[in-house]
Amino acid sequence: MSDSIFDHDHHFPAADDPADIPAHLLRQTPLDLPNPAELEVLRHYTRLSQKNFSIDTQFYPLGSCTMKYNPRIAHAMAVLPGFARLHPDTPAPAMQGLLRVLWELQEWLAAVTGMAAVSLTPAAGAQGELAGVAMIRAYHAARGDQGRRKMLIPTAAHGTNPASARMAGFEVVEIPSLADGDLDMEALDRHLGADVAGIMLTNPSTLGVFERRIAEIAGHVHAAGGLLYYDGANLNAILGRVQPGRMGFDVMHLNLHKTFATPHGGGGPGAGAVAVQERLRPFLPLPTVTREAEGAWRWTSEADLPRSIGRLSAHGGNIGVLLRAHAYLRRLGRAGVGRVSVYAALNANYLLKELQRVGYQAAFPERRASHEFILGVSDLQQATGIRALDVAKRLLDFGIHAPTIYFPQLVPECLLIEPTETESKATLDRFVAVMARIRQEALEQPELLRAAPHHLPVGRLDEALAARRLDVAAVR
Amino acid sequence: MSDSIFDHDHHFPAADDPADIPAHLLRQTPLDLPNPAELEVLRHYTRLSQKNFSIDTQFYPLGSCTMKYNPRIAHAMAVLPGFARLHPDTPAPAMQGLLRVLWELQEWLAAVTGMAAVSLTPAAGAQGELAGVAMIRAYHAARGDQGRRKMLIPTAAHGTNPASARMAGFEVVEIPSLADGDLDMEALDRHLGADVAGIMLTNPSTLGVFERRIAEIAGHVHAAGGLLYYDGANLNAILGRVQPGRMGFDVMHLNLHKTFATPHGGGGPGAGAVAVQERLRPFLPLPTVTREAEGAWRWTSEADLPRSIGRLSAHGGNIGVLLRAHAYLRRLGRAGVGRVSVYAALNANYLLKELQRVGYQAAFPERRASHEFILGVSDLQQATGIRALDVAKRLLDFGIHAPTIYFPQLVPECLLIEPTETESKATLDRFVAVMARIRQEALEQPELLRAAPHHLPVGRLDEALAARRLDVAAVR
Amino acid sequence: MPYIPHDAAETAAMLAAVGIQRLDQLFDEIPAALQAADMALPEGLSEMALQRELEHRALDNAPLRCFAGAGAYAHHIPAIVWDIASRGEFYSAYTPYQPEASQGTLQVLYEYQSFITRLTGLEVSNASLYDGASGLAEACLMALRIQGGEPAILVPEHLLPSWRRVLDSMLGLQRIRLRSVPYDPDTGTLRLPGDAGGAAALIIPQINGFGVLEAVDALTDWAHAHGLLAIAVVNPLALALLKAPGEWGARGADMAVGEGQPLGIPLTGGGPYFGFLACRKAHVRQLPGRLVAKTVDGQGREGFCLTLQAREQHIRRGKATSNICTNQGLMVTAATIHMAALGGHGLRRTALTCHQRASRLRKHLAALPEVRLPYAGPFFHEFVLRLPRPASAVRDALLGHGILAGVPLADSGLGEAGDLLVCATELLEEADLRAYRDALAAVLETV
Amino acid sequence: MPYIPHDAAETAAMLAAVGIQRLDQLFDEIPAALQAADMALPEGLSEMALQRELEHRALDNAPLRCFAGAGAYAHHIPAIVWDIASRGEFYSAYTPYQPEASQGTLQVLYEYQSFITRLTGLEVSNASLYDGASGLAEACLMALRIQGGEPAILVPEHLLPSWRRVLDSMLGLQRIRLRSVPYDPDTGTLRLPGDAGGAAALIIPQINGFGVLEAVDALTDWAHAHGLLAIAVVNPLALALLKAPGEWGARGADMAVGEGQPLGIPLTGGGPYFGFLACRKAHVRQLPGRLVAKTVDGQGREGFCLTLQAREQHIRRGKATSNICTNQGLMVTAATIHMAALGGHGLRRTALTCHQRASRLRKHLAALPEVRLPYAGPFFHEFVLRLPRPASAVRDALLGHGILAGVPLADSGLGEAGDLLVCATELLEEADLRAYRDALAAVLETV
Ligand SMILES: Cc1ncc(COP(=O)(O)O)c(C=O)c1O
Ligand SMILES: Cc1ncc(COP(=O)(O)O)c(C=O)c1O
Repeated sequence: MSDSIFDHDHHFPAADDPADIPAHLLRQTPLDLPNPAELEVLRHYTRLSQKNFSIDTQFYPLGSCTMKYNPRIAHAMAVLPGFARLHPDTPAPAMQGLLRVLWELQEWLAAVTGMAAVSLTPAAGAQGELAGVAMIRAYHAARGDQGRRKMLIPTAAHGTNPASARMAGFEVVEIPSLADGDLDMEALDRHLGADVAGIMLTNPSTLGVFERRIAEIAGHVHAAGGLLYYDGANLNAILGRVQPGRMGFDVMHLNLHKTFATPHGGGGPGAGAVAVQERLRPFLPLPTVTREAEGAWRWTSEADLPRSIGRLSAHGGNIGVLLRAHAYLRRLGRAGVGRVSVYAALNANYLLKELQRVGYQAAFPERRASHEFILGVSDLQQATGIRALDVAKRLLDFGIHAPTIYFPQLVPECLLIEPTETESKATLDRFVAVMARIRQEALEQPELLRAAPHHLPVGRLDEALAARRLDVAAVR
Repeated sequence: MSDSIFDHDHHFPAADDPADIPAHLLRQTPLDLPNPAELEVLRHYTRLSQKNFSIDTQFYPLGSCTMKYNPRIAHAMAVLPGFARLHPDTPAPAMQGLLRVLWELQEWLAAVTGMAAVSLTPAAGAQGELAGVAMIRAYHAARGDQGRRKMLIPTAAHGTNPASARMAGFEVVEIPSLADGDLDMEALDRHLGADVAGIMLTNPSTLGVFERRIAEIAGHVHAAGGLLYYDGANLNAILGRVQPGRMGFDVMHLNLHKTFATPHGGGGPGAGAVAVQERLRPFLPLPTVTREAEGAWRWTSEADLPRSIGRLSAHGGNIGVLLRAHAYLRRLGRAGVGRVSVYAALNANYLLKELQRVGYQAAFPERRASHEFILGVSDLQQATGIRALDVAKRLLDFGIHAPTIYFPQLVPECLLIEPTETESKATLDRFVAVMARIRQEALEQPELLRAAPHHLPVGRLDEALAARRLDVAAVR
Repeated sequence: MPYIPHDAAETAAMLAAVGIQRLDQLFDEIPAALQAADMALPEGLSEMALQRELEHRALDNAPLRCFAGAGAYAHHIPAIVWDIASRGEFYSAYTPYQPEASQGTLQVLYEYQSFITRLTGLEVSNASLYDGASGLAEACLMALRIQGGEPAILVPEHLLPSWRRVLDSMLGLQRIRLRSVPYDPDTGTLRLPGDAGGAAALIIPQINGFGVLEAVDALTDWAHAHGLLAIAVVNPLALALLKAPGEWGARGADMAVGEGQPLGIPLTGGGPYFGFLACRKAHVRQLPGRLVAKTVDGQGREGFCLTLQAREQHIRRGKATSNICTNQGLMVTAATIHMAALGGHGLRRTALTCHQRASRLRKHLAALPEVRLPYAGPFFHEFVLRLPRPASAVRDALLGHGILAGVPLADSGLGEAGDLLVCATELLEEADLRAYRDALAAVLETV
Repeated sequence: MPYIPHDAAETAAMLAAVGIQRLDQLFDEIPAALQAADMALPEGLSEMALQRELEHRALDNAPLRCFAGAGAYAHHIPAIVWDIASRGEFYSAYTPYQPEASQGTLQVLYEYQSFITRLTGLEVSNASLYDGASGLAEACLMALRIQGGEPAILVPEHLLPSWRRVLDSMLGLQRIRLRSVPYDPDTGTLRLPGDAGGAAALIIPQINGFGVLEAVDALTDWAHAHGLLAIAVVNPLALALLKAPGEWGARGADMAVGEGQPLGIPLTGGGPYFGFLACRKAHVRQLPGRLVAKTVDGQGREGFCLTLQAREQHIRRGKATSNICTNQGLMVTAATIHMAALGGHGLRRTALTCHQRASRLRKHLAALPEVRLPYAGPFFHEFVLRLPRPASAVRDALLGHGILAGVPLADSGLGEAGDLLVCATELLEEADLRAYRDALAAVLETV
């Protein structure tokens, strides 16, 4: 009675081997995959899907992840046969429609970021980061400025930042934040020097507050010969209002699967377009789309950008994701884009106030929340031993996805909450009511929370056992 | 915290009234419909969908309903823009693709039924029945044979049969069945006469057994000047093996939403194509599709079939359903069609034997099951008061849809079980195991069954209260 | 074997359990003479080959800018509508006879009924009929059940001809007399008959077969004054703008019936669509079709179930209010999502846009030489154009310009040879309207 | 307001709760000088207008019969694959960090990992990388972590050029040396170098950039004999037919990596696809990307969760096995459903059909005068055609016949000017193959 199609083992006669391929190159043991009937497949995976939380079914206040509505029209447009059946090696004259869409998206992302040029090729945020810091490296190298081996990164930064810097060959130096959430300028100044290639920042930071001294930071870093990288994961907070280019950033990536409403798909695919100031344009990853004088579009190649950092994928990137982002931007237009950050901020600040009202403690109570904010539940932990994890798991029982927890690591027992602009006041109010109830439960029946979730297909899973047994594939 | 979008009441400014329509013709009170945001709509209805049982998620052994797999490719083909965007008043030269598909379907249904001609226009089985008996009426009338006001119908027949006969202006006379499931020939002969227009039968009958003396019945009815109508709802039992036309039937409908795998859609749409022997061709409902000598296709009209019983819908019928049936038939082809009844019968007979093995009583233990069969649980009722309804409701708790119950009304406390050919042995075995367990529960913990279902979004609903209160629309 | 999961070992095990050796034996009760006919069916296709073939067929239908209406209308359908309606849980479910396992479908139907009552201003809506035309036939039968007496209905001569034919076929079977009420050729609106002639009901089409708006208040009051029921035939989208049948005249129409297709249903060459039928609560027991009601379970939790099933054929058999069983559930699911997705305001904006587009198009076309507008009265999104040549010839010629110009009325016996019923909806942009005008001008010079 | 649910009253109430009057004040901590730039974006479109515009763009891409491969292949994708993968519950879910709320995605990933281990004959598969080419770069980095020592990799000269470029960009950043190993111009297969030169691994592409099959057993044994790891680069569909990397040579390849696109992913102009990477269990701690394991909950019920997360950047930060975070979850979901829908037998039948179609096409084309086949060895579904004119000119000319003829190799620095890499899959029927031949014959006469 299990749900797994591994229970089925149907034996159809296998077709003959081809005579013109030598036997030693052919499969030696029959391919041991199940052979279920179509209805069995459909039923199995449809049922599995119902075991998921998703934006289409639940509220997802998952900080740093911008789980907003993924418009279905964008999906419908991306899967039009005219796009879906296009081979990547189709010559440009036979794919003008797609090239034009990509070119428009480049233009619009440049406008939104206040940057000079865009490459859409990175497959996700992390690959965008890699491309970005690789461009910083190439820039210094092109100027013969060779000793810049260090990349500065705030302690609170997302894990991909240091990992990407390392993959690009940099040493990582961490810079702390102050108690008010702003960067420690003194620590920054201490580290700046001729060996520093640049700094990776996101603003608003992962602490959910705007880095107020960003202009000053930019000044110091530039003065020291470094460049500023903007991690665009938090762009939803300022979309249509503040351009990273105007804040002094030289290069950035955008998470189109966050800010531009393409779906997360249970773990991707994303798209991590990079945008740069003029002086980094020669180093952009390939390909980009360019418009010829005669009004036709084509891919750029090594011949166009000989100093490019090169290619990150065999083709032009996650084009299906880019099509969705294009549709979203085109639908919203200038006015719609401007509304995104306004309502994202309204929802976050409203929620912060309401959650404080029912007893939760803000990490930065004196600060305006950006599109997200941090609560700490150390008070609960002291009172009853209840941890952020327990609150998160209990939320699942009410059909609400857990916020991000234990990130950023600066704030103990933290919940990072991001409602996004696409949620209604009614949904937020329900969330507040549930959170109030959970707080009460935490104080009165802590064991209820510790054993949560209770109403899902499985209870709290033994992750230690998972790592110990390491059953990562069904073996017959 | 309700799931209903009626909770939302958003106030957008309404657009101005048009000046060129007099005020007294315009809406007097604002349209009181909700104005939810797109994500709210998506989430609301997605969640609602998850509260349904369906073929895509559950086994559905629902007798008489042929709940088989609805191939998704058929859906994909029916919604191709080239079909979906076609206006019904498009002239034939601009819709040759569709007309050809419909014409092919007519041909194939004629082949499958052994009939001379087909009209696809009826919207469902019942409308097919109406068309069919109307043709019988028109046939007698055309011959000047005026007194035939009666339609004979077995007591076990589906309710639509007598209802359709009445709507076509006939008096209904019921004919009983014998203890072995066959029709009572003596009763039939008693009623046959100059006032009888015909008889409506399905074979195999709704009792799940084949009417063995069908040739004899046809002989008697025809000898008395009547015609035979075949209710095609049970065609899955004999598809590709026995043609109703060869059994002596003059006219029939097919439930394309049963035998031909188009979906039931939570209550339709269906398609109830009618097929007739040559002598009834002049009376077919309009329109049908005809192929011109030059190989082009067009609709037929009153000019082609002046004695037609007329039109049943403003256009050509449920074309989207017909497209799905066409795709299904084309996919299966001759060999595939033949397999349908074989495996439908295999599944039914296997299930019958297995359920008898675990203690259930067959209504016709001496008979071969067709594609479905009847169990009676009167023994349980006598032992513990448990009724067919309780068994049915308890099945829901195991994620299995209830069989049809209390139909046909001949067999007390009956369950009419139809597994269809698209279910696997594994699914049937699981059903048997669950039925065995339920039988044990019935004997040991009858209250568990009487209170079932326990694991669904709601428990057993108060249907009497529903009829009393009659809350059939949300009132503000 | 497409869609059949059995492998040889399973088949063998199952045969053994049944106690037979060969699959053929499953049919041993069927006389041999009846079996194994050779059927003229083509060979089966793989899914891949099937897709290729049907994509070709779909391409054989010319994509046209659609200015045809006459009961079926090209509208924008938000992407979410069919994305949700096509979910397996809606698409492949059965009629919700087991309410506990069908709360999704049932709540949708309840919401649908609620939306329709609000659009029509009447108290009760059923959960769908096959389509608008057969729905009107059902409404007539319902009126006759309510009224008793002589079986006759007053039918406007300028009801859409395709609907009139359905009334003829369906009501003719029960020997119900359809008395035609003529229209005024100057206005294209209904001319009230002197007397009601003992009929049970008057059909009041708002909008009528010429697209012209009728004086519904006066017509409704006339019907009531003469002891007739008033059956409103309405376009549900137009109801976002026009007076609701429940508000017509002093007492309101008694029933409202119509074609649901404008509410999110693709054209698909003519169906499946769905018919809606709303009435007063007092008449609910004469209503055909399914009806969903809210109730509670043993623990007091709210839920939904089918109700008043004693009206239906599966209980009442020959004495049911109708033979309808399977109806148009999935269409109604889509329509419900469509109405929710547009919202009350969106429906109204759409209706207004249709009206504006049609008004502009009418101006553009009327400015052409030789083109006349026979009816001057107010209209919604459809109007008659009187052309100097047979309308069907002009329509055919415009196909070459990628335009489906409208529906020639005379083909179905209404109006004059040059009369073309033209419709414009929100899908058509100004450029499309101009393209129509230019193409028509060109065609009129040559045809 | 598209996708924003707030009405004016709600906005006002929320502002009041926040304690401000105007929406602008939400940004009062942001220096004014940075705010309110005017951005050069177009006006927004209604969903309807957006659909119309993008449908036009889609039509601006010519529909072509596809004979191009080179790492991206046109295959039939069963209708159920994306019907299920596009369900909101998969489509709009996040990475399954909360396992209890993500059992659907997690079980799918576990099944995916299982399927990939069976295809490759290796013990462990991660849950995806961005694409095949970047996956190969990750595999090289992994090999270097396992091997330590000198950072160098042996790369066949006839690896697909598009993949080689990705290795250059990604590995170049860490100063890893890519030593090219030449191919034999007579056979189009790898020529073993005399020594391993201290490299960590040898890349063995089965199929290589010419579509020719390599002697994988000998190559794998050579690598192992020289202390190198063997990295297999494979087409997952071909693995239904060809020897699994885990069976190569005496000990089997150590890693298998490839482009997952042939498993149910639409071409979409180049992505999103997904990279798969499988390895021995002994190396699992050096594996980049996510990994799902089976475990139990407190009541002993089976469930799935991410495991060994300490390899990943969100725990290990700068010391992670890779910077990868978001990867290609939905593609892997589709691929899993695709593999299940075809089943082991269906995959094998598809692979065989591809091979047969390609073999027939090769015969057809080789029969044309002036057309040569430079490599005679066995192949799967791709082969090189040596034309008497520049391949790109011939390819361009064939566009006019509705045919995408293949991928010219010299454009990317491999082979000769006339070399065209041609592919045939199950989608192409005999008529398509003949159409190609006839069109090529015609083009060769004129170009
Ligand atoms: C702040 C931040 N930076 C970078 C990333 C990395 O983006 P991706 O997951 O697309 O690689 C994320 C995503 O989780 C993030 O939240
Ligand atoms: C035996 C039988 N006849 C007729 C019908 C009526 O078909 P429909 O529901 O399509 O009107 C049914 C369907 O339930 C049936 O089972």
